[in-house]
Amino acid sequence: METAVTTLPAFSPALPEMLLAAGALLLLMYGVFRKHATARDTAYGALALFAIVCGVLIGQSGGRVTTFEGMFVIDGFTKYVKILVLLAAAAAIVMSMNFIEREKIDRFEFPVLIVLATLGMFAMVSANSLIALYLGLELQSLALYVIAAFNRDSTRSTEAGLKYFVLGALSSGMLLYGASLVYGFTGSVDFNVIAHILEAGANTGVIFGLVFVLAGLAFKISAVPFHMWTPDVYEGAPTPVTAFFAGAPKLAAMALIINLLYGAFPHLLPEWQQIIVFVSIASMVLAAFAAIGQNNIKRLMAYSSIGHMGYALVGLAAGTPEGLRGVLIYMTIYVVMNIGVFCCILMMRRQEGMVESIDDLAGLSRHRPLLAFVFTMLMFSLAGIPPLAGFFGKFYVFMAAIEAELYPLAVIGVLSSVVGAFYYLRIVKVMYFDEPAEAFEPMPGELTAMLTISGVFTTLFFVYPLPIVAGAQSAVAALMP
Amino acid sequence: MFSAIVFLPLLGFLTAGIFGRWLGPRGAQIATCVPMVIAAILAAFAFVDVGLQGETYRIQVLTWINSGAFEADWRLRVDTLTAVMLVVVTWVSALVHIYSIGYMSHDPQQPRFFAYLSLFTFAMLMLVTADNFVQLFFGWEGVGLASYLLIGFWYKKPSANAAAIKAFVVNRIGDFGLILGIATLFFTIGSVDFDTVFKAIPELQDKTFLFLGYDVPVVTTACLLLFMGAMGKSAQFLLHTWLPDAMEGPTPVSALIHAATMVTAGVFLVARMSPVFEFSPFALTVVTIIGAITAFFAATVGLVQNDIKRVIAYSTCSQLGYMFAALGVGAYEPAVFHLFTHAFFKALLFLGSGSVIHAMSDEQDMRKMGGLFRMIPATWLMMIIGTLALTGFPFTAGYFSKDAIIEATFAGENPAHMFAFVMLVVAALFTSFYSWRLIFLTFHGQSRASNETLSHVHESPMVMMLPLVVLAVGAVFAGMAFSDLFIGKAHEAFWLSSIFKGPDNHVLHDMHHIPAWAIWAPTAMMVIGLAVAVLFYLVKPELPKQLAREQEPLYKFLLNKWYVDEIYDFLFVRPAFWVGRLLWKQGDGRIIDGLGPDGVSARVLDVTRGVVRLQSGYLYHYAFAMLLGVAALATYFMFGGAH
Amino acid sequence: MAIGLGHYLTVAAILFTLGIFGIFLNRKNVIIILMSIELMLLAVNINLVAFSAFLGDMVGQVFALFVLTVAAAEAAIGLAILVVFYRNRGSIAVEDINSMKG
Amino acid sequence: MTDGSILSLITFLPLAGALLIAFVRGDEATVARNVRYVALWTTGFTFILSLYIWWKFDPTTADFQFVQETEWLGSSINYHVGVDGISMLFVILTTFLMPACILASWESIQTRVKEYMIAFLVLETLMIGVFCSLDLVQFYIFFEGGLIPMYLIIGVWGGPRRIYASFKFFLYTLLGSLLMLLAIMAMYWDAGTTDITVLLNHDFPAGMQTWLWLAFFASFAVKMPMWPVHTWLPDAHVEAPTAGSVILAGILLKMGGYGFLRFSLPMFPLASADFAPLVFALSVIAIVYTSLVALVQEDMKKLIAYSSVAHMGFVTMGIFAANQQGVQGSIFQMLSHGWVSGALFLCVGVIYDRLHTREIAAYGGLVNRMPLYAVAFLIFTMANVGLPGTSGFVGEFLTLMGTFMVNTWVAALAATGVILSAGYALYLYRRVVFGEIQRDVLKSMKDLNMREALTLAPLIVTTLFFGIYPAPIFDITAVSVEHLVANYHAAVEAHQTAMGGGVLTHLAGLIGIQ
Amino acid sequence: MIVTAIAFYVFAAITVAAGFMVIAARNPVHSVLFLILAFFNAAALFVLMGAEFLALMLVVVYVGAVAVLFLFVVMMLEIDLAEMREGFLQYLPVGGLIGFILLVELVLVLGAWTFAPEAAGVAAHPAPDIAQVDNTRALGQLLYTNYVYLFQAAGLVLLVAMVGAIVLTHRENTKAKRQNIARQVSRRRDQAVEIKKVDPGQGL
Repeated sequence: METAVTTLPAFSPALPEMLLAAGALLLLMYGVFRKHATARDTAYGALALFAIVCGVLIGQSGGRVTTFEGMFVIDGFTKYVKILVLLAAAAAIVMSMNFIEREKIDRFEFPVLIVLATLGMFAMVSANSLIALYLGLELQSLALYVIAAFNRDSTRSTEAGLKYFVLGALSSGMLLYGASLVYGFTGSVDFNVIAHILEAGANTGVIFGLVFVLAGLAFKISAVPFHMWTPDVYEGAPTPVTAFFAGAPKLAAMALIINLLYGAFPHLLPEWQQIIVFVSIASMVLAAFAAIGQNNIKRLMAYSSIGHMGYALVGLAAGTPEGLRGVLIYMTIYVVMNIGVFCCILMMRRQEGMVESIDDLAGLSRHRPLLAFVFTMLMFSLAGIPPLAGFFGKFYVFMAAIEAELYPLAVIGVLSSVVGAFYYLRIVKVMYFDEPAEAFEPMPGELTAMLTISGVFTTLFFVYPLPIVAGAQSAVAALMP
Repeated sequence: MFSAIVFLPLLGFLTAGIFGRWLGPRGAQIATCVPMVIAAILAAFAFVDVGLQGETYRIQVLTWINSGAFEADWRLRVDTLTAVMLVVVTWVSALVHIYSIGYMSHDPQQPRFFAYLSLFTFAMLMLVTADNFVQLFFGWEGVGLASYLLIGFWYKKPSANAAAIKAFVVNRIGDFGLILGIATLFFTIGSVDFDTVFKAIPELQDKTFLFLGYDVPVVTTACLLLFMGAMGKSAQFLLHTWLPDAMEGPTPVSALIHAATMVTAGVFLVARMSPVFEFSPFALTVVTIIGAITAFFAATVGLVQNDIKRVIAYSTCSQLGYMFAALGVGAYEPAVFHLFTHAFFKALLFLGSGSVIHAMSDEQDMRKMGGLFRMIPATWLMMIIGTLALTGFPFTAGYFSKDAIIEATFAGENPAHMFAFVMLVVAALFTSFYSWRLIFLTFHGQSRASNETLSHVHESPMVMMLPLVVLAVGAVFAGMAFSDLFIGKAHEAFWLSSIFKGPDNHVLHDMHHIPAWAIWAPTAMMVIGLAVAVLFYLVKPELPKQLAREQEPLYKFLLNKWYVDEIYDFLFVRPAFWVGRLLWKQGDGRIIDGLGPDGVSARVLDVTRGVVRLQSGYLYHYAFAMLLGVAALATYFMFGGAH
Repeated sequence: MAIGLGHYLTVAAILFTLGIFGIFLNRKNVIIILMSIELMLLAVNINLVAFSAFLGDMVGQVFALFVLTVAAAEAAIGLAILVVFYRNRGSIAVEDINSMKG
Repeated sequence: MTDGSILSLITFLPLAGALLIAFVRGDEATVARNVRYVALWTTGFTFILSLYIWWKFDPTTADFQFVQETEWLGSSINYHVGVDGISMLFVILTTFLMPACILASWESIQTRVKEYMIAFLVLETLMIGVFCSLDLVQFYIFFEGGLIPMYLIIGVWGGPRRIYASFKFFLYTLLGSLLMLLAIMAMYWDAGTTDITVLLNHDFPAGMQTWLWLAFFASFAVKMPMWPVHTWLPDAHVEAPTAGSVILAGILLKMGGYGFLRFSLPMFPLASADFAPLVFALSVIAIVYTSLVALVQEDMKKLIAYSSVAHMGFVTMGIFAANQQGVQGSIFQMLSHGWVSGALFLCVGVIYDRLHTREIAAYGGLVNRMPLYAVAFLIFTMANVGLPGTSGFVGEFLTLMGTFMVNTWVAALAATGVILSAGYALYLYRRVVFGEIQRDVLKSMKDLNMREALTLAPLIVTTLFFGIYPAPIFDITAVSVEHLVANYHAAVEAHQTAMGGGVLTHLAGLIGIQ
Repeated sequence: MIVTAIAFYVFAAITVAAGFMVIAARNPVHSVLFLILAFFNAAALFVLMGAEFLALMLVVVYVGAVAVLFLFVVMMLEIDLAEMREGFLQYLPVGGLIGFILLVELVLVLGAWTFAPEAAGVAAHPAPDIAQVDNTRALGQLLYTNYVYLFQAAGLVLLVAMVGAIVLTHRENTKAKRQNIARQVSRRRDQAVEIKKVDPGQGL
């Protein structure tokens, strides 16, 4: 027994992750050893890295492969989500480039931290064991804590970091505690084994564990009542960071939840369905109401994202392939819309600096009609008004809910989306109906480009929605054959 | 030919209406009067052709509303009844057109006026030539529109505008019944075509249907509803209020619409519907009662009115009551006959009074007239002729037709016939009195007008007098000339199938066999009335005032037209506005919006405030919320959450 | 009286609860909160090790090892953020961390 | 039926026009002028093109024509267009009213002309799409998408309370339609498709029909609008710019009625039969209630808006009478109300452009200065009152006839609307047009100019033409409506036989008398 | 057996008590010290359970590094000790109740732990006999082979922590004095010295 005989695990499935890790280290080196390295340098490096990784990802086959003792899994689903995560992370980097230069927080570590967070998300998406789940989550979270406080000379930014950290740590404590219970009551940390053991049924211990784990994960997607950090952090963090928060981590956490629930707890569907329904309703309703009271657009977007997670969870609650497909489509559309919205928020810059109040948008349609138009379309899309992309997201998740006969959930969902439409409308109102305020500064080219892409996607999604629908469909097929 | 009669006025209307501003007054006069006169001449031929030769025509013009079983086409139906109406309408209309050339000569808006007149004539002709209920309704409403426009012709006068609306709305109340009546027939018979309906009615005699939750006989219901329409149009008691007000319109309008033609549409309707009404004795009784009451009521009011046109208007109302009373007892022919003669003498009276008003520089109050007969003798003569005819002076037109009606009510067999007889006889007395009162107040005694007015008094021009003369001839001789045809021996050959009478209806026969006192009663009343009028207004002019003082409540009651307007105002008009405002401010504003959108949004904001306060900014609250969430979920699963 | 798994788990549960208490009952000092988090992680570790021991499975201990690692990293980040916050705000009183709310 | 893509062409042509407008460049005046012409030509051409489908339409069949189908969302949710006798005329109505709207906005809209015209053209595409859609999801998208441009039109170019009105309009309608969306999904899961042609022949379980019906009702009742969810309409109308009101009253309201005809009645016949009394009650209340409210309005547009609610009461009543007269009458009433109320709003717009107030008390005696206007206004007022000879009469009368056969109470109460409509409409006309000119500003009012006359003239012609000769419309709708009514009764009777009578016996008994 | 039990109860009691004092102590320095105490006792509990390596780690890493770090920060930030612990009890009833409920539930559920029959034999890596492979070696064997993925991941976590801590707290210190040899060498007298003429009795 002196020599443990082990075979080398297959590394190739984790090629994207390894590339990311290596890339992150390289970028770090570059930044450290090159004098006066700027964030823009490492940002371009990170983007190039993302492009390579994306290429590798696309090259991967969609079949299900597990490695590292089954702790790491790739399949069509993880591939789909990872590409999206990359997209969102890349967008955040692009958004940050101009911003951090102007805000005088130009540090080369920023893109590196985003790359590392992305790596964490990849690990989350591919996690197939509780430990892998936890490490991925922490890798991501720690990076996020730091970039939330990245503007370290700003009280609000550091406060955001602090709040995010404290509550995040609390949530990962809960998650861990839950994980330990699950481990203790099933004897394994491997999702597949857990699922196998739970086939016979579960005792309250496992369910408790599940509750705690889900609480920890719900925190990451900022679902009510674990959402409280969201508005404060969104408001306080630098805007590109907020944009990042609203996109990629949510996506990864959502994928993680899906992975966990369908990988480890498919047999506890009746139980976790109740949790998801509760959380979903609470998120939709609370966000709809709370957002109305906001005047800071980033805060508003925070509540908006809470609400959107609620809607996405509707699909998850259905517990069907259609539901999962709905979640994926929803998240895809949500991420793209979000990029657009934050581009718009980023261009709210006057001579004296960034402004964040909704009232500052007044009369935008006069100064910048095109921008206002795109912003408007994004708002209507977020509200879920057809024929814009946001509608289709809602359409698919509610469709699944109806199929699963979760009528009360669906009805509450649509009611809260009416209330929610109010605050989106209010932004449109400010832009179009109110008397013009002072004009904004011109917009950096890269933002315009991204906004254009997002706007075109949002507006014209209805023309040819099939690729995304089909893509989500096949991704789900990997998870729920 | 028939199409020409109907559509020539339309042509006139369109020409004058569209090109009026280029044609100018003279052009518009020509554009409308010429087609009208041609139509009138053609109508005379038509009368000969249809009425005397006994032909009946149905002329398809265009399809109209065609939905499933519901088929209503534009189709002209010309039988004797129509032919009579054609003559009345076209002739009176033509005369009024001509008269208006003079009467309206100072008005700047003549093209519009003539266009309206022609429009009215067209609509009236559509009404009388209708072959189905819907077309009838078209004409019915069309004349209503024309009436509305003409009453409100002097749109600067608020009173005229009010009167116009009133006329239209009150008519609409009648139409409400008419529509439901049509619906009832369509519902039960499945057609709105006259012939189909008439054929089907006998089988429906005992049928009932569920109407407003009650099981009611079909025919009676239909009749009563249709009659409601007739009441509105013919200003019968309860729906009469618009007619006196309608005198706000120019006088030729009053003559044409509110005396000779439109208001008789109700009579025409019931006559046309004789195949239906004959099967509902109950409905006929109602018609009698309403007619009799109207005749009496309007006459009483007419006694004390001071506006020259209003007196005649009430008189019209009263005479229409006569006609309905006759219809009610099954004496359709006398009713139509009276309609026919009445058109002449009432138009004459109106146009005559128009002449007076014209002479008096638009003064209408009889208290400010008097002694005019020397100044405008021709008009005086015309008015006398008209009055004689109206009061039923022997051998004038009214004598034949009106007395025939009174006789018919006596001879009638429905339960209300004696009631009607008494009322009508009394009304005859009143008629005589107020008619002569009008003459005396206007033309005799001392003049009470200002000198300035008097200095302008002049006889009307030829173009106005000519129609008067023609009408006067009619008023004198129409009765004599046509009584045989209409109600005499030839009547069956004349009316043919255009008026249907049940096998038990012998009233036209019986009326020739009633006691002599009944025959002479109306004439006697006429004389008494005349005598009293002479006493009151020629011999002892102070007597009326004295009487008014002694009988003040009664006088006021009559002067204020039985307070019907006031009652309606109190019961319907004001409440409608009040309820409208209530529903608007309270119903829509406070309840629906208050509980609905506004209330909900206010509640949403309340909730928002609460939720926002939850987001306190303190870490420990946030952590507590998370703990709460976990604890709640855990507790839930602890106790029965897991199935 | 044998010491069973339950005993350890109870200790862990109490510690965990204490940790949570420390977070939301604490009114004054963020460092205490960080320490409370450490307490929670300690509780988790006790749990894991206990399960590991009683299941006879090494995975629990491996897990606990990683938890320790991450907890150290977390503490580092937490203290770093705390320090920069203190530099800006001049206080680490919990009551003072509320410039953003609503 | 080889004209496969004609409907798509008509639907998206305005969108192409909007795109073209988006690329118009230059200084403000030039842009405004060019944009107006582009919009006018686009709408005009669309109208002419749409006449082609009228010309080619085969009225002898109840089938859908000019059908086109392409894959779209997958899972048998496809892009599918086509028209039948019920929907075709609404397409024409839309294309017909649009040029009038553009003309009406010619001078009254001076700010942001480009955006305005784009909004209108996009709206046109969406409206046409609603009537052409043969797929429920697609229908919903068009149905709901119209909210966006309309919201902007009211909000940007509206009156002083435009924000309140636009929000109310948007949220109210959104609420209703979202419930419908859920029902659409439920239908999808029951029938496996959202193809309307398939769903028309699909029997939904009786219990399910009730819920589906209610959900659809929530949407259409708000859109119609029916009492008591009508309060958004007066606000929206009052604040919207003239052309907005025209579209709102002329077409958007019709979507509700169209929805009832296309979905509620044929797809949920049992529920429709069960709920008919409810609809009747609401219709009657709408007619009487809103007529009374209209009587006391002080704002012209509000008055007309309330009268629209009343007229829509006739429509719903007729539809749920579910017989040939009722349904055909309803369709006619909707079309007629489309151009009549549209024209009335145009009339209000004409004087609003001159005086910038809609308060009735601010006017009076207009006929003195504006005789042409008075005539036009009179014609439309009379059509609004339902005077025979105008198109307003035909529909109203037929719906009354149809309803009388089903429920005499309803018909009788609704017929009081005949009286009340005369009351409020003429009262309005009197206060605005008749009387002496009291105020000095009114003395300088100019009569209709060429453009305004040109806008109103086609509407006058249409109003009178279809009042006198409505056969073209009835010819087109007859077969489709027959088919609809027959299927409806067959379904109701089949259910009744299966259930052995019940709630519906009474109703069917009434129809049986006929 | 009884020794184990006594040991357990002693260590467990001290752990819990120390844990309580961490959150209850007025002085944060005391809190840190109590935390260290808790760690020590927990380490003892680990030993009781046979996890020697982990016990060691707890002492080395936590007591040696983390807790000291805490102490360091506490001292550095000079927190005003006077106003600690006000309002602590204000929220205690509700919060305490909820926490207590949760605790009771946890204990109830955990107390019901049974060795799930399905779980038998699923242990991925059964603990080897302590006589043959000691705990540290067993862990090491697993860590660097089967769990290499996690090991690498943990490394990245630490990297992030390091980068993060530096990014946040490291500053280019402009006040610190540094040598610039070139400048020192090239320094001339006239740059360094200024001669002023001072009149006697006047002062500068």
